[in-house]
Amino acid sequence: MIHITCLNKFFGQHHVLKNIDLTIEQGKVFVIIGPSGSGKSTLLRCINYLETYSDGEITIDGKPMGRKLIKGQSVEIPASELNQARQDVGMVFQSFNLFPHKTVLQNITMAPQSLKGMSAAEAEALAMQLLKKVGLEEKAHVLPYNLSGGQKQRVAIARALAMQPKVMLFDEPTSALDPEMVGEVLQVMKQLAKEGMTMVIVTHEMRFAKDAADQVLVLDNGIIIERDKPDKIFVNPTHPRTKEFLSKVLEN
Amino acid sequence: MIHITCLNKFFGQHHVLKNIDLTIEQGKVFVIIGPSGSGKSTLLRCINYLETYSDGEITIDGKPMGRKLIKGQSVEIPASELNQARQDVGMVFQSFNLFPHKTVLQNITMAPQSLKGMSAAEAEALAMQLLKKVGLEEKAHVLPYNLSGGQKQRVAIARALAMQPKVMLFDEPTSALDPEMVGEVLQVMKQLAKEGMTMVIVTHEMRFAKDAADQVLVLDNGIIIERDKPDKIFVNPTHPRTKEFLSKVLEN
Amino acid sequence: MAFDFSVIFLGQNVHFLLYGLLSTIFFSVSSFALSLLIGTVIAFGQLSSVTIYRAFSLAYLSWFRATPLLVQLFMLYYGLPLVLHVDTVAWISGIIALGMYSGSYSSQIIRGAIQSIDRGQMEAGRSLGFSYPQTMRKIIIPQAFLRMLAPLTNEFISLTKNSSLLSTITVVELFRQANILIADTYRTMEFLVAIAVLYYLFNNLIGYVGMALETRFRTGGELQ
Amino acid sequence: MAFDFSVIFLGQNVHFLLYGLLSTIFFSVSSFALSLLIGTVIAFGQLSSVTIYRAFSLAYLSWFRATPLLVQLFMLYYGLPLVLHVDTVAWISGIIALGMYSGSYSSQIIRGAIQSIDRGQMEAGRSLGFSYPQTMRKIIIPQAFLRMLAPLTNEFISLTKNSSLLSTITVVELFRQANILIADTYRTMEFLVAIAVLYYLFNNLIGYVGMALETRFRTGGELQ
Amino acid sequence: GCSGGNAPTAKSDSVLAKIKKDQVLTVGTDATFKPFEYKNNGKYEGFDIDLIEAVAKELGANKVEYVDTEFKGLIPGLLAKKYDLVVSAMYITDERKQTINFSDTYFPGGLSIMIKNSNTAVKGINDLKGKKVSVQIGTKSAKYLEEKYKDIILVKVETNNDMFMELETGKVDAVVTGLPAAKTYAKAKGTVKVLPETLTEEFYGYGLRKDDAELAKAVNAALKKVKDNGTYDQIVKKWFE
Ligand SMILES: Nc1ncnc2c1ncn2[C@@H]1O[C@H](COP(=O)(O)OP(=O)(O)OP(=O)(O)O)[C@@H](O)[C@H]1O
Ligand SMILES: Nc1ncnc2c1ncn2[C@@H]1O[C@H](COP(=O)(O)OP(=O)(O)OP(=O)(O)O)[C@@H](O)[C@H]1O
Ligand SMILES: NC(=O)CC[C@H](N)C(=O)O
Ligand SMILES: [Mg+2]
Ligand SMILES: [Mg+2]
Repeated sequence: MIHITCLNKFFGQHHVLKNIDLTIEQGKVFVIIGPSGSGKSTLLRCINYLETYSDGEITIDGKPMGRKLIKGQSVEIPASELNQARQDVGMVFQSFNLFPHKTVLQNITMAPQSLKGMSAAEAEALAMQLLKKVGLEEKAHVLPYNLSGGQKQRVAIARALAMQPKVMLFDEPTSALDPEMVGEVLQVMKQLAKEGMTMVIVTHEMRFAKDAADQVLVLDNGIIIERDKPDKIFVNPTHPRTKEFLSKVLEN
Repeated sequence: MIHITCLNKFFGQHHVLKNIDLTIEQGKVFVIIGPSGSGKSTLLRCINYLETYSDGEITIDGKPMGRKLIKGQSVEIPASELNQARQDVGMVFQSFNLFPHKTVLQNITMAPQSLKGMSAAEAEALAMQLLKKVGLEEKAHVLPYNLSGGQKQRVAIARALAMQPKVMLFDEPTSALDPEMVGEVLQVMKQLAKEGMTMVIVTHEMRFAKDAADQVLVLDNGIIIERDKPDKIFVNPTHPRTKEFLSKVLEN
Repeated sequence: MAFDFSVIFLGQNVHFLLYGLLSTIFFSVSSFALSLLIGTVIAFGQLSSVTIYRAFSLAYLSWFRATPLLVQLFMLYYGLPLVLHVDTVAWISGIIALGMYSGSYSSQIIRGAIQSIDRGQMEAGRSLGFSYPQTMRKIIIPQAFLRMLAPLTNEFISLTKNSSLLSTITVVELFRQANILIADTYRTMEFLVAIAVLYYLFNNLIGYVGMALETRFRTGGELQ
Repeated sequence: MAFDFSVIFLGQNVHFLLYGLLSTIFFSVSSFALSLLIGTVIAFGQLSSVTIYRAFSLAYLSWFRATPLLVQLFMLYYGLPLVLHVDTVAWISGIIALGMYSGSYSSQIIRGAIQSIDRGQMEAGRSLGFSYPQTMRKIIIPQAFLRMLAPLTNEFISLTKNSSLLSTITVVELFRQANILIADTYRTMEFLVAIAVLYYLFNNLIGYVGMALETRFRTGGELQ
Repeated sequence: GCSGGNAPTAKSDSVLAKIKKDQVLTVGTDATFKPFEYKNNGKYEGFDIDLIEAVAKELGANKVEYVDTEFKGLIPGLLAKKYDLVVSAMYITDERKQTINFSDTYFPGGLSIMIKNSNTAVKGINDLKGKKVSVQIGTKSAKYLEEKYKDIILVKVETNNDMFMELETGKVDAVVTGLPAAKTYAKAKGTVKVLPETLTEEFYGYGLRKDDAELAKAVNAALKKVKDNGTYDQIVKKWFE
């Protein structure tokens, strides 16, 4: 499904991702964990080329996202191809990034209407259904400013789902969600996985990783130091850095 | 320590806090939990009068914060008195609200220098010590934009601590923190409690509430429906809404 | 020495001034429309990664913003016939010159507002699959619009007054009408006050609309 | 008809124009300083909860922004002596009138930028114990400053050109010098181009400084 | 009428007294009107300049100070007492007389027609029917043509110089303006000519405040002396022959 080949990312002199090779299978839930600053967000953002990189290739369902390797040379794909490809990848940000000038409903209907040619009625029906899923039907017509942090993130998830993407990327999706809703959102996410959705999730909630992940990746200092089923990683990690990280995290 | 008397808060017609009476004792950690929209953030923000209300009184160490009751009438205190009183109350926001035009160090030194008359050297020494506490010494001279979400929140906590307040208010302080740091921050907070600091914390992390709280308040629909030791609340809640809420929250 | 404002209402004078006002309104509104168009083109040029477009925009800005409108007017209206032997029509030259001049100012207002939007907005738009121009049009510009409103209102009001320079290229407008009446009657202060009142009314109408739009487009997250 | 730019360099002409340029620079810089001061006072007046201060600010804005500078200049310089029998000095009246006029525009730029700042910033400042004015001064205005820069640069450049109206109240400045030379030599286009070049140089210096300040004050969170 | 102020006569006397005392006459002028008043290398020159210097001497002032401003600022400046009188090739008209006072006329001007050298079709005012003619707003030429020759298309501009621009760029067929200014321009440029026929007579005078009756009297007396002692003829000769 997602193939990452020889990905390198620099911020100036700072080598943030180092020769990442990774294959993520379809319909699975991948959780990325690791210390702060290890490059989790950066890796996730590279997947839909929001973070540009100069070296490597990432493909989704065979289609390149951002760059492709031609005879070992990494070249950028045309903008239109990238925009098309991004429609298949939903993204949920740590800082929500709702559109403040649009109502909750409009935040959700905008993209499907403009990009998938859905009628207003169709898009609204879909949006209402998604708002119901995240428990916010009654907020359909307010501006984002009037929502609490948790509510904002739920709208952001609904907005991404509205494009009916093949892959969903989450950068700490539940860190701002209130616990009553975490269960429901997980439900939604599991449902999506069943329907064939591939999900890549950066999170600090180890409990969630244990429960929901098919695979856990441990990133440290720009390198994938471990990748396995959650029970393996959490019960019997091989890498000493993983042990150290997990002991700190699980201590409280 | 904190006395809340007959507090009522409306947003337009919407009655968000209903006749709240509450006493919070010195040196204790108070955790407020409750469903989304129940008024937790609003209550917290009323304590330092960031959210104005028209009816009731809140005092800290006997000093009124925002309004005081004179012969049963709630009247606003002068601005200068309010500003002075606020220096004793630190606040940490869900959305960080770091000052984007100042470096991390300046974010922290600004208030103590201007308001407590600390010298630049003193303020910087204090700031570096606090940055060390939250594990961010090496970020002292960068602008907030370059920090991850977790890093931002840790700076925000350091900024509030720099005023050496008597009370600290936290609106979901750990929801954006990375787990490696949660332990350290809790450490800092427990240390502060020992030094006589009173803390009021809105959080969705039940684990933290169980471990760290002296008292847990359950807010529902603008009313405190329950207040007790955490083992009581989590093990043996009396109010049916508490049970319902906790079962949902703890299910995942 | 006292003033005698009754002179304003003598003969055809009021009618004469109102005709000037209508003309001023016509020229200001048309050139402001042109100004917004040009301003947008130049603003995006300045942000563009296409070198030639960016260079053109900077050159445009540096000439049209920095030199006096009167010089630009003269060059267009008198200079073109002298140099290229083409004929120029006064009122059309006037609208074009005003629009091009004001466009250079609008471009900086538009660019400044766009650049001040949080970059998370662009990321959110792009990650949904919107192209760069789509994200600009649907997400960034509508938010930047609010931040443009106060300075664009300034620019529009300023333009109504700059349009008085059109009288130097024979166009009839409000200030010119007053000058004619003044040259006739030597009631300088009286007629200046009279047109000040007319400008006042029209420009405060613009100011009011600008302020109403600001209120209308607030999202609640702003300071006030 | 041919142009002959050598006339610019005849006799004292260059010296004469440069003197005008220095005068224009002096008047623009002084009045811009005054404009920023007045702009700040009026901007805060508009945001103030003190009714009389707010009303004064709105009245100020509605008069000084909406009426022609020439009228304001005449009222100050010629009107005051006529009505109040006080004496007025041309160059001082000029700076005051220009500053008051431009201040009304600056006020809207300042107000708009302040209002666009995230309200979380005010809450964070107040909760640390800063008073409202302190929070404004230390936290809000420095951030708003970046958003003001593009339109304030516009306003400054616009002011250098508006200062040419000072010639109507006997003040020597660049444009007047050109008109005097034109009257003597009839070389209209040549001298207009000459002063256009001088305005170009000075105003693009302002533009450059404005742009450099923008780059300097970016925090990284903005779109570009 | 605008008789308002009723400034005490003591004040008007004081203007004359002040001139005598300081030996300085302060004059408002718009120095962009060759050959009456203009600046050459920073120095004021022209017919008006030479004449007022002579008049000033008779008034007891050995120095004339000029305040240069745009034409539209001259009358307000006079009323605001920024200078003692206006010397700026100003026509004496009834409208202006309602606001200010004039000295006796010191020179007759007349309206004339200026056309391009290449133009041989226009020989007089009657050939301008249906043609475009540029005039300066508020001047006698504008009024005169408007009333007498309704079939001429008037293009009104702000300044003298704008009229010349209109003609040079072919936007108008002719310019109707004061003879001296037209002649000076034609001589300097060589691309245009002034037709011999003049259309009307105008009279130039100094502008004075209405309250300064004493000064007006003194100026008229001084003018008369300058005319009588031959200085006037010399100046006329210098500038117009
Ligand atoms: N725009 C940027 N410019 C420069 N450096 C950056 C930028 N964004 C991230 N970095 C740096 O790259 C490294 C990886 O950052 P990243 O945000 O991917 O970490 P993370 O694992 O997501 O951390 P966290 O758990 O705190 O969110 C960090 O050292 C960070 O400081
Ligand atoms: N500025 C506001 N204007 C109008 N209504 C508001 C405003 N702020 C909050 N509310 C409403 O007041 C109620 C309480 O909001 P509050 O933010 O206190 O809830 P909360 O318990 O903190 O929720 P969460 O857990 O989602 O943060 C909600 O219904 C909310 O929609
Ligand atoms: N200086 C001038 O422009 C002279 C104007 C003209 N002679 C008049 O009196 O109106
Ligand atoms: Mg991250
Ligand atoms: Mg909340």
